[in-house]
Amino acid sequence: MKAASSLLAVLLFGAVFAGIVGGYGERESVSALAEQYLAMVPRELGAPNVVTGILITYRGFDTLGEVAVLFMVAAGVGVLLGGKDTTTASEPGREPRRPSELVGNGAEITLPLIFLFGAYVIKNGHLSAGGGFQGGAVVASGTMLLMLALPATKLNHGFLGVTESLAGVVYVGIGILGLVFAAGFLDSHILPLGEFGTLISAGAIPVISALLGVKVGAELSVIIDRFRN
Amino acid sequence: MADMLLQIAGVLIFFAIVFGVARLVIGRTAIDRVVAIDMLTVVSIALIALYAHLSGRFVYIDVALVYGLLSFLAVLAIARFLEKGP
Amino acid sequence: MVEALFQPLNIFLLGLGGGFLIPLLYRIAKPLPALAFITALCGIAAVSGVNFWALRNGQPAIEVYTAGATPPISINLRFGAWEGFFTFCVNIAALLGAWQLWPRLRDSYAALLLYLILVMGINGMVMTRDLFNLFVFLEIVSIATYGLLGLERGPAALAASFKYIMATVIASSFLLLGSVLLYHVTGTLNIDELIARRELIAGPIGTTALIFILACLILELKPFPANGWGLDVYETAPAGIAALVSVGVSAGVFFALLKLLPLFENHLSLIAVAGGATFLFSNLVGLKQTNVQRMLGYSSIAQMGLMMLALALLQKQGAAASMPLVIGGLFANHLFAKAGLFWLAGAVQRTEVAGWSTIAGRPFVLLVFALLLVAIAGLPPFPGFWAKWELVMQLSGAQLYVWIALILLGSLLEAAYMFGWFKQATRAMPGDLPVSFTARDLLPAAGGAVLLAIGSYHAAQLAGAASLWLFSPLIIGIVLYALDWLPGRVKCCLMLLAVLGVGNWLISETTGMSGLFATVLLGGGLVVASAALYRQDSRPGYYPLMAVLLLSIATMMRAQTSLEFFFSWELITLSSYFMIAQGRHAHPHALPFLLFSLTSAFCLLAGFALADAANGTSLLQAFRTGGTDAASAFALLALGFLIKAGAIGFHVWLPGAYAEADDDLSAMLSSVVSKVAIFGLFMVTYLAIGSQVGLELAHLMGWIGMLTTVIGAALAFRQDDVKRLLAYSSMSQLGYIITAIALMSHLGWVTALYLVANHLMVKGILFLAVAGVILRCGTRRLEELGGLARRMPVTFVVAVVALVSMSGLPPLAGFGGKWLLLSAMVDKGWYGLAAAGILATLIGLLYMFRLAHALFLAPPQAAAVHVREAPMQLLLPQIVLVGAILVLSFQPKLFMDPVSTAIDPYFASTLVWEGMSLETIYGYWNPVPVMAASIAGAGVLFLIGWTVYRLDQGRTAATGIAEFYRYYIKISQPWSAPLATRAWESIARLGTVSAEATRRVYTGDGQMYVLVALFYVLFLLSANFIAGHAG
Amino acid sequence: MNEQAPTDGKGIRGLPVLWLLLFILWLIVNASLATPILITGAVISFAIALIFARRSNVWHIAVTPRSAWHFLTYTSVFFTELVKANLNMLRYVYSPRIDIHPGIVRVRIRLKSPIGRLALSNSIALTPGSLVMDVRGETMFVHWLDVKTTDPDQATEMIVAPFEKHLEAVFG
Amino acid sequence: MGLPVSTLLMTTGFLLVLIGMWGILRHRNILRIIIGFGLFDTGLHIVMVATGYITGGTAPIIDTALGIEQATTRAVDPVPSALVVTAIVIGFSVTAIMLAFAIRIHDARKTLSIDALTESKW
Amino acid sequence: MLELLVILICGSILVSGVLAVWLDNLMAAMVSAGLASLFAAVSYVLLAAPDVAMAEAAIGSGLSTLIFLYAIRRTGGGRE
Amino acid sequence: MELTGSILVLTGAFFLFSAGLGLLRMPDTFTRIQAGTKASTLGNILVLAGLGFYHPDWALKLLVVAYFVLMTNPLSSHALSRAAHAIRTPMAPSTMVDALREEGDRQGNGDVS
Repeated sequence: MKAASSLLAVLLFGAVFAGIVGGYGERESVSALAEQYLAMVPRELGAPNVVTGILITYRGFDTLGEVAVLFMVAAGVGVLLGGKDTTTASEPGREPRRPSELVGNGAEITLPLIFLFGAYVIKNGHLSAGGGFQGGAVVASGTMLLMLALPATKLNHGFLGVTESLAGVVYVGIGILGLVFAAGFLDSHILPLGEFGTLISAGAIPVISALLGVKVGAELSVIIDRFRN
Repeated sequence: MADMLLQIAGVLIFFAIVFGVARLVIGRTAIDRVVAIDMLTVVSIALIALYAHLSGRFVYIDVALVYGLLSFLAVLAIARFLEKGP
Repeated sequence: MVEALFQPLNIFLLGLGGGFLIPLLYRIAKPLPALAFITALCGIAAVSGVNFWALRNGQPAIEVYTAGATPPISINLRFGAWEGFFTFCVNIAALLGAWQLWPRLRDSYAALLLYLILVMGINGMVMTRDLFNLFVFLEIVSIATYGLLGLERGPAALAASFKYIMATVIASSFLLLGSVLLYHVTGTLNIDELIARRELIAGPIGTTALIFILACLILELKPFPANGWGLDVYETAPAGIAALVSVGVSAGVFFALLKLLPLFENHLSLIAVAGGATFLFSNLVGLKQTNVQRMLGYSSIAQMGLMMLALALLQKQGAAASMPLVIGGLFANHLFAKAGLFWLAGAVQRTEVAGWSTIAGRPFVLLVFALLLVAIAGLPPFPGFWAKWELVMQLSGAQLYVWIALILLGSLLEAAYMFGWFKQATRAMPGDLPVSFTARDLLPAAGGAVLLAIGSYHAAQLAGAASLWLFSPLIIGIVLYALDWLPGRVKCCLMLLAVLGVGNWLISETTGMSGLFATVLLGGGLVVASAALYRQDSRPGYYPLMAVLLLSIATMMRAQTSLEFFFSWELITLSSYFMIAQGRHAHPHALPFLLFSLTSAFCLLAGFALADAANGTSLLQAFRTGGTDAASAFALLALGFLIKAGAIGFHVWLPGAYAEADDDLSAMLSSVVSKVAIFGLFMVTYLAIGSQVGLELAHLMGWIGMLTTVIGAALAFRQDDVKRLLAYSSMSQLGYIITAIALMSHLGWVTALYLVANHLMVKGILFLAVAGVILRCGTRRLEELGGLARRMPVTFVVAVVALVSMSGLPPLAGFGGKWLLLSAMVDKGWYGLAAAGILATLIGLLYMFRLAHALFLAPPQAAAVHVREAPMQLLLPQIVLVGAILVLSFQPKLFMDPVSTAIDPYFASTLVWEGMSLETIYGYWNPVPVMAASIAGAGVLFLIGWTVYRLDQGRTAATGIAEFYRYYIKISQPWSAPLATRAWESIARLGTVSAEATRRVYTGDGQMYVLVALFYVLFLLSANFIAGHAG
Repeated sequence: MNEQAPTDGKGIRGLPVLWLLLFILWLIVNASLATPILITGAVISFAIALIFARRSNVWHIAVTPRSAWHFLTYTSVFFTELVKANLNMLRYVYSPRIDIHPGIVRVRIRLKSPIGRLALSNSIALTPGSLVMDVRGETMFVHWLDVKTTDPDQATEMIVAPFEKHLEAVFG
Repeated sequence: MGLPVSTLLMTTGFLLVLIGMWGILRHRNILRIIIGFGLFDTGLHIVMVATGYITGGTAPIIDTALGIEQATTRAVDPVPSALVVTAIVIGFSVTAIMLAFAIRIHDARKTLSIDALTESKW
Repeated sequence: MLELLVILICGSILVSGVLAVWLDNLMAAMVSAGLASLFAAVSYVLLAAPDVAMAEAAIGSGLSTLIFLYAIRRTGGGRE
Repeated sequence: MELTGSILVLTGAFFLFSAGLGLLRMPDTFTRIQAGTKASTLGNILVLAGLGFYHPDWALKLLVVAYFVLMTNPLSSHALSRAAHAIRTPMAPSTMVDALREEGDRQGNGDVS
């Protein structure tokens, strides 16, 4: 009975989606708004990566909200998984197997590279594919490798917490600077646009991107660590 | 000529992925599936690089890097958990 | 600079900045996060408050642009009057909620920041003008909610939270998909632009996308039946968090719906149906709930359904002008009342309704509780009342009668379970563990109540009914409540003075019929109320309520519009309900009283709505000119007043309420309050005068009145309890009055007024006399009393006067009344009615004699041996009333003059007065045949009865009056089964059974809930599809 | 690994190597030599190097000409073996019937430095028919696609020897 | 082969949504339900990205391969991309929260079956 | 050529998706879901959205899989 | 130049193809790991190298990618095979010897779960 109704629901949604696909035709050109973005972001924000330009400036409010979401998840997962009565499911009397020595060594060697790469992705937000979120995720992946391969490592929660807090506050602060010195909240024109396509360009976008990266990296790391313990 | 070779290469990669997916479906053990994933991601890196070439966009290479990094981590993590056993 | 400080954007800066800072501050010093939290939250509230104030004072809506670009390029926010109102309300509620949750929040900085960002997220949902940004804020709100739900670690709470997450994630996924598809179709995400480019949203993608967005919003508002997850969370979450989910999150989502409504022009009916079904069924299922928070959850969901319904229907009618009052009123009402109740539930910490008896005997808690319940039930003076009134008026204007019926039925169900809960709380149970509160615990709930009170005045202003005189009963009530610490008698005197002074001012402008009623009722009310002086105890809350009751009667007489009338009417109902509920054994009877009163009130509401629509104005004067199309309005209004008057079929609430109320209160109810319904009947019969249909309905009403009389008398005859006997007697007497009004002739109305005055005095005397007897003898059973004629001579004398007057024996006032009535009926040709009247007279005589005999003449019983005369405070009012009876009897001119002038405008031509004395009337209308026939008829009937008794019983048993009665009571037993009671009981059972059946849709299975939610989306899609193809 | 030569030390001995490595890598991925990139690269790689050089001794390696030479040799050997291994593998894969006798054998290793052992095992993993299963002290368990001998010494000779002598020179 | 790329991917995305839905509806194990949600999300993201594609479009990143003046004609719509990045992060957040709840539920009841979560009803 | 690749990737996504729902072994199911996400990342590259591809690869398949693994471990290997 | 590149790419693709085939055909998990890892690593490197011929300006970054794969792939295959052995994944019937298992049995410790 339930199986049948589930199947029915899925099939009906299939029909609805089929209707959407049936009505969909691939566009030959982008919408007027997108065209505006494609023209404006490089020219007025000085960022070659239009997606990042939109994400960090024009839809910066979304991004800020998204950072808040991650921040809350870190806190929420902390609320849920923290506390004294947590028990891990590993049965007593059976020590978890030590990770391979080779993997540990491999991790030690790869980790700097990963973090460097994370930094690269973060820094590259306005120039090429990448940005704060992606870079932050890469950084967090590094943390994850650290925890996997070298389980003895303890994350310094205090440090991470302070980092993410500071990054968040500075982010909001830059937003306010935009309000004071430029045309609106999160306006990236508080810094000069610089030469198109170079690292120091596009106003505040690289700064925000870096903050975003640091913050996202710290938050994701905290989340992962909460799950680990 | 070069383009044709590339096309053939593309077809070969296509089949590599098909085989990988087939192994994924056949499975046998969880480890087998993870091996398939490992191989598939490596093939995907090549695929992305190839696509970057085809579309002439350098930026896609970065994706390949992230991709390789992440797949490595994922496989490592899975292996680590698998060996702890259920 | 100051302007910059209160820029609406600062809400987000405070929320996010504060949130981000909290972990940092936590590292620095432990108390700092709390400080930052409080600062930020207060700041948010202040920003929204200041801006809302500025907007109210005519400042234009504030547009906030981000990123230095204009929309649609960048995200923008708007802070207009609506946004200001919603955010301000939510923020204030959030402040109070934080206070309530403080013990939980204090311990964990994570909880602090979740709470803060949640509040910010709700503000964001309200303010943003970007569709995707709306999604982001929705997720912020959802995730903060999930996190806060995680504070509660019990298995049930976790399970419920998981279900909640499953459902809301599905819902928000649809929003995400919908917004992106809409972007694909229209090329913009800005809501204003979307609305402007509405016509682009066509084709399979556009319409489906629109429905997806709508589905998300509706699902987040928890429509029936796809809302099980929400209920589980309400049930298991900590009360403070449940309150936040109920009011905060829903507010955000609701505002999103409001904001996007122009997009859904074609789906308004769908929204209305979803809302209506939710409102009705949630309230139905609410009937069966025993868990307090789950019950509140049902009520919450129902309220959101009502708001959805109202929004859609008003939008559909283009009644934008009513929106602020209806939506704003309903919203504020729901927000503070529901949150307040949740907070109260959190403070009381009794999960089951049955456990709430623990707060019985805590006046302040009960007061807060009662205020919040009154608000939830949509009763005055709270905003919900005004909103519901306006809504019903608008719907009636658009002839959406089914919706009105649905709204009223749902409201009634809601009141039923809400006040059922209150009933538990007023009944102290032995063995209840005392619950300890501090003022701290109660502050949020009390704060909610205070805010509601403030809101009520604003709502009244919006409704155009805010005036000092209308609110004066409440103001006096509040002042007296503030003095409630004084000794009881002082309070009583203060109350009498206040009522005298303010009441005089209130009725000084009334004229005609209302003036007459006002004078009689206020005077009578004061006299009866003064009897309360015999009580020495403090009676907390009683005197303020009494003041409200009496003054509301005065304001009702002064009312010019149906709204004012209805407002006062509801206040009368409420104040009498709360006074009845204070009776020691009254709690089983108070609830039926309230429910019947509310049923009556809702009939009135519907009737007024119809009348207003028919008359085109809400002025009561227009009733006189109402045409034939007002017949249905007349029927509904008459039904409402009949219910309230305890007419046959609806009388089941009456005996319990009258009998179990405090003794002096019974006098008040029977003598004064019951006349309020009579006044209403007078008023609405104006409507019927103009049309033939009306006249036929009036005939029906006459029969109802007479049946009420006969059956009331028969029931009174059977009672062993003196107060119940008097209660049924009241019913019976009111039946005469109803019939008299239904005559719709000059003579009939004179009779009616005459009877009103007579009954007022008579019942006042009798109930007070009985109060004295009960005070001295400590029992109400007839067989335990007796022989009091000697012990309580004054009481005996006044009671006999009253009984004589009531029974219609000459020479006292009752005779004139009855005689007039019979003549008028004969005059009109209603012989059947006249015959029934004769029968009723006989039974009336019998029970009245029984009363007098059992109390005063029968041999003294144990209880009555050493009794003294009743206290002076009780006797004095009775004597005053006796004096009035005598005046009425022997100087009827004093009364008849004004009566005549009051009635002349309506029936000037039907009766010619020659001379002004009663004697002259006797002379003109030859009384001899009529009275002779009636007395002869009664005598014959009595003889038959006596003969039967003698034949069957009298030869074997000792004869005696008591035996005579016992015989007839016994033989009447089998055929006088309490039909009406049974009928109502089965209706109640029908309600609970259907509630039980309906709530089976909530299986508790999270997957099932998701499945239902998905089917709900499919339902919306298919409804849209069908509508699209049909139209 | 472009870096060479073993040393034993503590603290931040590995810092320069790591810093240099990361800096070069940074320049490569950025594909640019602009001043801002140089500066940020220097700073970032220094920061990362500082953190990781301190937390483990993996990077305690020193660069000398000899180790560089051996590294080159090692690389060439490695790539030859890699191609050989793959051809070998192709033989198995495309043979109509896969007739192999896999097994896990024990081999001995002399390398001490973590990075050396890692390089060795990676090399083994990529070369003909062998895959490191586990390392315990001086014993390494190798999965061999086609077991030729079960004697540890012989196996060591066949599997480990080609790389070990170079790696020993490079990493120690 | 006539189908445009984005239509294909959109179909795939929707099918993945349906698969996820099936997983949500049919599995009894909470973790598997969460997997279902993950698939559901991924499917949505694919659909979203697909709506932004234009025939023969290239990434909206200006470099040597895509001149600033070509951007408006050759690049794909950047808006869905921006939205999806946000949506991915949010999807991850939701998954994390759900998993945290799943762990808590397991701690409290020692089972992951959703059948155990039915005590509050009616 | 592009269509072929797209069809391949689409097929892989769907196969992984079906496996994720269908497989009995929780770990394998989870891994398949991660793979679906990984293929989705490839499809984003094909759709010319490298930013999204990066985010999906890093967050969708990497970190999600990891926290899933931790969750499975902490709930006792997914036994019901 | 381009031809060289394309030939390299083709060879790489061929190795990738072989890796896939090996993955399908090999008798047990361990051999599959071997086949998959080795061939795919080389194939990948070759493809990247081939593309480097096409775009010399990309070469360095492609090198990084290739290097990264070269370094990580064996490591992951090692971790996988170790895990596979730890959970006693069945080996092909033709397996000659299992020194690691013997070692584990001899020590009698419970590090195989």
